[in-house]
Amino acid sequence: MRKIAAIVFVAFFAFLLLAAYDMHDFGAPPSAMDDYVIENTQNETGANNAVTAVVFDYRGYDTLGEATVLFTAIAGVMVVLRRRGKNE
Amino acid sequence: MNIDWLLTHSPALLIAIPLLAAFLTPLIDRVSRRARDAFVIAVLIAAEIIMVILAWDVFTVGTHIYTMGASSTAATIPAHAAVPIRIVLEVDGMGAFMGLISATVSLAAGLYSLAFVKKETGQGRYYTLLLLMLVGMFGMEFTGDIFNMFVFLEVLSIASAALIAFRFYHGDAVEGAFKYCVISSLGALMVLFAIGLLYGQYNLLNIAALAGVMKYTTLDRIALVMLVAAFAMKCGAVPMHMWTPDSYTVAPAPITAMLVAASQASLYALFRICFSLYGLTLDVTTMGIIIISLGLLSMFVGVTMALPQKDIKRLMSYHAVSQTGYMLLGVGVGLYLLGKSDFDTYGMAAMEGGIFHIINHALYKGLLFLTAGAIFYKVKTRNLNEMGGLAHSMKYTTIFFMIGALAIAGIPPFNGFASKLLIYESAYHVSPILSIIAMLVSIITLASFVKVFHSAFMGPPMENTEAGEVPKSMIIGMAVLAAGIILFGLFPGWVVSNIVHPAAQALASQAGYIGAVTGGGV
Amino acid sequence: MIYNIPFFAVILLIAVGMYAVIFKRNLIKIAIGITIVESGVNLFLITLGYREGGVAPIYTNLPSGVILPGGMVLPIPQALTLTSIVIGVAILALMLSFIIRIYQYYGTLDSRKVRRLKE
Amino acid sequence: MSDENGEGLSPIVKVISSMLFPFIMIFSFYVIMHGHLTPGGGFQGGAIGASAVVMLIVAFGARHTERRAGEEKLSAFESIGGTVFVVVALFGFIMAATFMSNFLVGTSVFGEIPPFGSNPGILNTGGILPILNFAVGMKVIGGLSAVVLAMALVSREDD
Repeated sequence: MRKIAAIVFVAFFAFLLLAAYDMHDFGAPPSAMDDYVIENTQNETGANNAVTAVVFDYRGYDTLGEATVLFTAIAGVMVVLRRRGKNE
Repeated sequence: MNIDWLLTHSPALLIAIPLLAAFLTPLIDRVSRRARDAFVIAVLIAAEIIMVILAWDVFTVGTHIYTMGASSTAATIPAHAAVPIRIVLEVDGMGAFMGLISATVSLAAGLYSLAFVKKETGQGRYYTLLLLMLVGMFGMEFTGDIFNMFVFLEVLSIASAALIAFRFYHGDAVEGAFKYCVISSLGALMVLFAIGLLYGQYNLLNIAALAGVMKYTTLDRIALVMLVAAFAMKCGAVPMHMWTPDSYTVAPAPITAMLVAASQASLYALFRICFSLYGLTLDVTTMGIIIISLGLLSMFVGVTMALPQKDIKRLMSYHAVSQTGYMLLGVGVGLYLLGKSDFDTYGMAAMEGGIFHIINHALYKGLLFLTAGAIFYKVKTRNLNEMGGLAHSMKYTTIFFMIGALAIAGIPPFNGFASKLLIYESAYHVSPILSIIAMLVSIITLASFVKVFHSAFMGPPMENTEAGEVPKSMIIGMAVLAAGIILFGLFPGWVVSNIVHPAAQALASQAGYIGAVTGGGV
Repeated sequence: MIYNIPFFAVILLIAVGMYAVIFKRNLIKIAIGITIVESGVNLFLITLGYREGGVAPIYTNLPSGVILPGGMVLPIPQALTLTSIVIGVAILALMLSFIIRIYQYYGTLDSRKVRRLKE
Repeated sequence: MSDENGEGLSPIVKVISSMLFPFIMIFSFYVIMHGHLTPGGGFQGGAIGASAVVMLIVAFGARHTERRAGEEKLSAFESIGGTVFVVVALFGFIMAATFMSNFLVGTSVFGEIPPFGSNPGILNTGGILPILNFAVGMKVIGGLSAVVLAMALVSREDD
């Protein structure tokens, strides 16, 4: 079992190295979508901070999902760590 | 508030209503338990109704587009930009079809839970997490943005993991949940890495926009392998199925039914990646063969592992793995033939079979898990050797179990037969061996369920069993799913042409999926 | 390519985490492994958005002489990373609470001694 | 981490941490409210605030903190934050065209549009961003401290 895991692990590692080799040059990313955000943040959202503008406006729905993830995990922790003494 | 307004905003409302309800449930729970129960059921019914209206509109009129936070819902691409900037929800036939499954199963599970968890503590959180699972499924099925899909995948996995551990005092429940949590977070991180690879190349996150510029470079291939591996792991296909029986067995029964729908949401994501994101840029023959062989392996390994099981839910879990194989087989045949001349003749039929099987499986496997839960509720054991003669005291449960078992084995008047027949017929054209294996698996499934029926329901009643039927709310929950099975079994022609065909059509037509975003929607 | 060294660092981080998840037997170490993989993926997202000589994409008191938009790093990967960090915290919290319960039930953190976690 | 009564660390630590608590909370509030102007925002500020609560849990012991503000109270705080977020998002339907749209830009509440390019930062900008930041901040403070409190209480159950 451990041998199979080792083979899978090495294959996965080689696979990732291939991905890193093929990436675009560090420091020169393609940026059509991001340039739009940088240029229009101030007049569309009124915010100076482009990251906050992306987090809460352009991709605000993701943040809703993210807040939901946190809420879910906390509800989950409360469920798993609840005391069973006081039976409702 | 008129019907047009509702239709326009329904994709966002379907997320927002259960989400708001989930945030409010802990607050209402502090006031009154009865109010909380009524509130949760009302929200589930409302979600089901809005979902039916939306699905009906999608099937008859066309894809719904919803741009989050833009000046109008159809403004996917802002005036000065060339690509979509904001998150776009895209509900096409397939998404609406999956949404129907999620809403129906959640409603049945919610009704069933009313009595099932009555004696437990922490019910407020239980219903919160149940609603969040529904939100996660809807979110994955409606979204047109790949990073958003990842976020809702995480909502779904975390809510599922927490609910699997709901009965943590059994010990093995937490183990199953931990295993599920490790597997699903690794899978999700692989998805995130693949999203990074795609984003780094094209600077896009919208699935339709990405599909439009997809070049199928080496990096795209690496991303494809990661996405397929992660979602195949999450839907329980065979080489990575180890978590399925462990977590399905220990979860409370209504949650197991929800988990079936949740794993199908991952299956949906897998199909969405293959058909809509990569589409014809893929080497469809190879990818089709990979998915077909995943399907065959799942079918065969699942059913053989199911045969010796003594634990009723563990047995059913292995059958769930095996049934997932049918869906992969049907859609895999469709993918194999995509873009070839034979696609219209029987490739489409295969996809219809596979997709029809998704809803059938959600209904009958959900029903079977609910009956297993009903047995556990009365007998307090899952071991088949310790139960017997339940047909004497639990008449409704027996009938529901028979409906579910006959449907899963593909016996004619029930829905399993209709979808399996479509798969047999079309897979036969690709290779007769596929159909033969599928039929063989079906026969072994029947044998396995005859064994369960015999040992649980027939024979003299056990002495340690409390007499009597389970509470009403559990019967209603099971009846919702059983009614679906019978309806789909009686009118398969209508269902295929009005519900399944639009879904298969939407999945097969990549151009339609891209055009809906770049050209504005309904 | 020599300029891709940050990407190789990311891969190394992910590999270290994966090693911990696959080969370690202690449940806490598995949780740590997942956190390391996640840091690797977050670092990957951040490196994707770096632009040579870019400043933070914030206009408040922006130094003069920055050419827009080329002089700022990309904002979207940073937003994605923020999302994924919070998700990581959520998963870690849930996983640790599972570990607490497993420890209370079995009195051990060794996955070989916990029945179902034997691979 | 505590003496046999389970009631926290030495008096020096208790006094110092209770003195520090309001300052950390103010800093957290500052990071949250300037989220749309400077680095930071709801999550970061919320994490700072939660760390202040965690400091009290460490200093005074879990039981003592629970008597002051139980897990249920903290997670109700969180629920309210989440509700505010969704309700603000839902207002997008009524005030503007779509869910989550930034309907406050151009109005008098947080609606000022800053001059393009570098500026010293005007608080009254950003539309719904500051409100959402605040909602998320509430959520994170309530949620993270509830988790740590729950874990601390469960670990105390053993002995």
